[in-house]
Amino acid sequence: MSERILTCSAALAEALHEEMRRDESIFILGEDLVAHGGVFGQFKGIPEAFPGRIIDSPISETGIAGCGVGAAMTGMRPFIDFHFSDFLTCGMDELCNQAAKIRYMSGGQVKLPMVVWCPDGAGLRAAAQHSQSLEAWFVHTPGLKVVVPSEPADVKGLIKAAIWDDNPVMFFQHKKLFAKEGPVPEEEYVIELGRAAVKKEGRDVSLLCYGAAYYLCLEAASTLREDAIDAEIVDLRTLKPLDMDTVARSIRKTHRAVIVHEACLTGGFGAELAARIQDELFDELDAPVKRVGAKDVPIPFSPSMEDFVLPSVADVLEAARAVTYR
Amino acid sequence: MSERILTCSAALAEALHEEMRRDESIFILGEDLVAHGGVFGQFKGIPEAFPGRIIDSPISETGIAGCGVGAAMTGMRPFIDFHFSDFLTCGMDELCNQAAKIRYMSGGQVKLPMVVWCPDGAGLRAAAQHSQSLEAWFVHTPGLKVVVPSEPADVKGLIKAAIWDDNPVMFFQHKKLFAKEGPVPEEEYVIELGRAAVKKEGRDVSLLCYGAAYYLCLEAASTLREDAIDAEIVDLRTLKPLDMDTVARSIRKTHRAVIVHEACLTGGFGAELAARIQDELFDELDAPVKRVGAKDVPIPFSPSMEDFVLPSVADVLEAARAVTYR
Amino acid sequence: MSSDKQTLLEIYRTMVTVRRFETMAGEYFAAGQIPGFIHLSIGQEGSSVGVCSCLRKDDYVVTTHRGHGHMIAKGADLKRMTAELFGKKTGYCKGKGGSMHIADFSIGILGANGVVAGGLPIITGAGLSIKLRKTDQVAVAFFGDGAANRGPVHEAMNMAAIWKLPVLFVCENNQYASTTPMHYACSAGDLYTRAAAYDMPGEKINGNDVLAVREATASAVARARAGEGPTFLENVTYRLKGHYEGDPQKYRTTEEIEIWRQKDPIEHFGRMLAQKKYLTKKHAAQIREAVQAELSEALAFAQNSPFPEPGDAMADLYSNP
Amino acid sequence: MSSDKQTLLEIYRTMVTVRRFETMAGEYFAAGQIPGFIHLSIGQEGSSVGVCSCLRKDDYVVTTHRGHGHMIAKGADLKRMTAELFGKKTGYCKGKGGSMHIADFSIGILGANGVVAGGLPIITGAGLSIKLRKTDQVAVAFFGDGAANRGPVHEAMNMAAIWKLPVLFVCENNQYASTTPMHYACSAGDLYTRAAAYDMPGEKINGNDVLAVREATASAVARARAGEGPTFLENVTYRLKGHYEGDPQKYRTTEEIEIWRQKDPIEHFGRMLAQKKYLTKKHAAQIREAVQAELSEALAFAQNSPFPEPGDAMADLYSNP
Ligand SMILES: Cc1ncc(C[n+]2csc(CCOP(=O)(O)OP(=O)(O)O)c2C)c(N)n1
Ligand SMILES: Cc1ncc(C[n+]2csc(CCOP(=O)(O)OP(=O)(O)O)c2C)c(N)n1
Ligand SMILES: [Mg+2]
Ligand SMILES: [Mg+2]
Repeated sequence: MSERILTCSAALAEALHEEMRRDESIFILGEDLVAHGGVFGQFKGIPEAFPGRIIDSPISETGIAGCGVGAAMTGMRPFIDFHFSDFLTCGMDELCNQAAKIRYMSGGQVKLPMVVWCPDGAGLRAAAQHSQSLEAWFVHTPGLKVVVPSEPADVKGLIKAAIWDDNPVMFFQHKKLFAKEGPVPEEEYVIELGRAAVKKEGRDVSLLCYGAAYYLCLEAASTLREDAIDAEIVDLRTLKPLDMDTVARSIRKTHRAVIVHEACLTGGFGAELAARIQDELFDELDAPVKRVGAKDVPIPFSPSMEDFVLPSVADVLEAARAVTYR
Repeated sequence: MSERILTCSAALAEALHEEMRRDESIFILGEDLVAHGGVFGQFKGIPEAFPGRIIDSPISETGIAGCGVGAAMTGMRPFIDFHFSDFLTCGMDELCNQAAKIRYMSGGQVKLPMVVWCPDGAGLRAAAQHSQSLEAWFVHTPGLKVVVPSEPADVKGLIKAAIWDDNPVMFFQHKKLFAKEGPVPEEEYVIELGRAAVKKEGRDVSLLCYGAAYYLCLEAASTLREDAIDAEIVDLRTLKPLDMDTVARSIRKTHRAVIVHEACLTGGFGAELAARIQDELFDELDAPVKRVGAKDVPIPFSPSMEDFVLPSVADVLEAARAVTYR
Repeated sequence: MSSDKQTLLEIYRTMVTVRRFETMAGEYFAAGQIPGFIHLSIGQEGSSVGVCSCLRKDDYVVTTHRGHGHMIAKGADLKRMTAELFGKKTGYCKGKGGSMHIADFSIGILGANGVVAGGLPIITGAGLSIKLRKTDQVAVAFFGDGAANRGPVHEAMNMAAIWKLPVLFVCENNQYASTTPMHYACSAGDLYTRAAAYDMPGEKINGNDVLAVREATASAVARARAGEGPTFLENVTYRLKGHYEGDPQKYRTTEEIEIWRQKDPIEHFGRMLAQKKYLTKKHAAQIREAVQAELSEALAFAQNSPFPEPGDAMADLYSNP
Repeated sequence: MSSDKQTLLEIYRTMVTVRRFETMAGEYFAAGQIPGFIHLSIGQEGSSVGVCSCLRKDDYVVTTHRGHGHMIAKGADLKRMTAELFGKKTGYCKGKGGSMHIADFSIGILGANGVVAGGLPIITGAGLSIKLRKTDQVAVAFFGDGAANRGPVHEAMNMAAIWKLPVLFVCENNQYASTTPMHYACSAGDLYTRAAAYDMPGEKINGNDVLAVREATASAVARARAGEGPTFLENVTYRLKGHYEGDPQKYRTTEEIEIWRQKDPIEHFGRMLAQKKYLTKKHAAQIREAVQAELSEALAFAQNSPFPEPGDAMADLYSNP
């Protein structure tokens, strides 16, 4: 396959261009999208190419989320832009009590093909209300799917799967990764939801990660090599459905696991994954499953404190060493 | 200490009577409280004893939660009644972006003494939007405390601690337990937040539970005795802060743990607890930590399906046997 | 909008059907055959039937926890409704939803809702969908006087207004939200005036006069289909039963209930039909009997239907897993 | 409410302070010394200063992401404000909050808010608290034209209205919510009319006329203190800078900005004071210099202050753990 280098933003925009051209029922709804092509430039060219199909909303997250539900149930494929994932708090009822449950409550009468697209994550000195990683809430909500890509190629392939999925999909992209570049195939492709990717093979420890944490693991893995620790990196990509097979295969090989995410540690997705691993692979483990995540405080504003709170490469190294030297 | 038998409702009402008499700054705000003393009779006698201090609100969960925040920051001790915990979705911003973060974001300038009181849980054939157990969301939100009592005496002691705590406390009471009876001391007492209770001593397996799941464990423990399995029951009571010491002490004795809660399994509090146990007590464990929770679907209406989805005594038995026969 | 004899008799019959259905539901709830809790709309048939009499099958409706009347008036199948209330596998939702979550997407009912006002942002989304798909459907939200105080109602109304969506916001002001009098929770005394904030027409209607409701709805529907945007209708009515079956109702007097019983929408309409000589006593009795027969059939269907298998609970969550 | 020379000059000076503070913040943001992002209120000083000139120290205020002006007008310390913007340990929030979360509870500022309209339910709670504690404080919420479209605003207004709480809802209609023109998101064209839904007085005011704002605020405050309930004020104004520093502003023309520049609230008020012979050119220059000196001091304080230790991040979450 031939490839070129794209940013995560460009990968998203390209996927949207391709699919919106393909299907009239896809439209984008959110705040402040048209004038600047989205706050992160993620919808570049879409307002010009698809006038009327990218719609500016008033500041009404509840209404926006609900509109997605209503449109999805009546023949459209809404793509809901949530501006900042922190404001999911304003649409929780529509997402968790309505979108997630309506199909089930109706006995399967209806489909809800709906993407809830959320820029998330910290590191921009944006403080506590503009920096969260909230994916764990939605993993704990039956009826939703949850996707958190890291590399541009994943963004493109996974957003297509999300758009074509007939269920509500929470799709989180880290704000600091929008400008991240990476190779993206020229050809058409879709990455099925529920498939993790082994992005680096290794024998000594499995680094299980998603989203921005992937890059921490990448850096950690190269340092670990100097310690003669051969780390395998599994980028989970989708948290629900979860590709437990790939995780298990990796752990059966390495017998050691470190889970890394940016969300705060307590009650984060790492808890679920660690709980499953120790249950399903108890006899395979040579060491406890370690978790690396943000410290359990809101994200502070001042750079030194923010950096301290967020998980670092050093944290990953420490965890990996702890489980491998054991 | 002398005791009498009270229901969970009566224990709550009694605590409120005592503390509202003690302190003028405590008031109750929520929907439909005055006419019937609360939907579950939980505020019996309060409207008469404290006129003007139990306030009926319009149907405005967002506003109610926000009022709690504003009142807590300006010298009051609001007790917010959330009607059904399912509607926490309508106050998520006020709870998770405001109440949980304001003190921290302000550099510790202010206290937020606020109880968010939520009837939760299933079993009443009330279907998907009136049956949830959502405590895990709040455990994953730094800045909140989370309490889930089981027995009437715990309700009384813990609600007092929650009322006097200077932080926002999420307090969940299971709807099916309101009529549950149990001994409650006559004397004044408070149960500190962050103290689990070993409610039954045992040597073979630790059943770690909270809320309604405590009663499942109680029943399971007596059946297990017939199998010559001596189960210890640890009622966690507060999930944040978590009494990891008591948990660890139990596991160092039994070397086996089963976590039981009513919330759906994936991403539930059991995930966090299992992850911590396997990490902190890896060498103590003779078997994987097992989790018992509801199946990962919304709560269905029809009785046979609801019962199937909810965790049962049989599930606890199966898990306990799995870890002890290992 | 025709108002010929046959149409009016049809409307009457539907009102009687709603009333009888609710009465039956109350009885079987009391007898312990309907699990959970139910909220009956007895007394509010003028609103539910009046509004739905103006709608097409392909128009959308979101309803509420008090939604049986809207369902029936929109053309729902009584058998599947009854079966759902009973928690049976043959019910609309295969027993997964119950009274508070009945839906029939084949006739445009996007669902009852256990969350007060939960349907309103959804109906705006349905309206937006109509506009994007360029059909001439309309989307109707029923909600209560209590629901009107929730923020999502306002977001939904504002969005429908600025995009001129074909939406009807039908507020059924039945004087109470559970135990809370409408006048306690709304200082303006009227709810329809809330529409003005969004430059949306708002009208207050005697919700117990089915023809008044029908007339107001018809013009709102016409405006909507013509692309002229949303309308707010406040149908003033009264629930003659408790908030839920079993409600101790300490918040109101029997005298008050009696006053409203005198304004019963079905009796009112029946008298009018009799005056017009459209309806004789005998014919009215025949209608009641026919309805009763239909309901008996529905009841038998529900009672004879199997409960779901426990394991059925695992189906119907995801369209594709 | 006095309007003597000294009071008016005080008001003028405060407006100049806000303007200069914002200008300085913009410069140091551009120079990379202020982390994150900031939203300046240049052009809106008539509203912030006019409103706060009527408040006591013990009155409450919630402000927004565009809150520097409200803070300063309410009497905040410039040093601690500047230090907070710079992320310093000596800042109001010890560097934990930054521009979007500055608070000073000692002067009743319950906080800026990164969530649009996040402060409104909170201010109603503060109003309820005042009523329960039986003091004569008032509680004031500032919010934007964009914020007015969020549901929580309506819940907060309705609750304040039915309980007759001493609250002022001050909507600063600066014509835009980020890239979105007010007229796109509000079909009625006015926002103050939204108050009528709750039987709350609402008034539209030239927000660039500080005395008009002051007058309207004074009567609203008097009503509030007298127990007569909340008031809605729509202060029509304009933000002369981008939504945030760095905003490409494709959504408006430079001509439009120029028109509003002509209506600059500070120049407008300065001319009025000059006409009254309260302010000479020389005095105005003195004021600017004095303000500048104060700001230089604040700046030096901020720049010379230490950053927090990384580990300070772990403090201040719980009052008692
Ligand atoms: C968001 C939410 N809050 C509270 C409730 C509990 N509740 C159910 S019905 C009801 C009263 C609704 O009143 P109204 O909207 O007037 O409808 P009515 O019952 O009168 O038809 C309440 C408070 C709920 N279901 N959802
Ligand atoms: C709930 C929420 N939605 C969206 C945003 C992003 N946002 C920040 S400021 C803003 C515009 C606010 O407009 P307005 O209320 O008019 O205030 P102004 O910026 O004009 O002062 C938006 C959309 C946010 N911070 N919070
Ligand atoms: Mg009502
Ligand atoms: Mg604005």
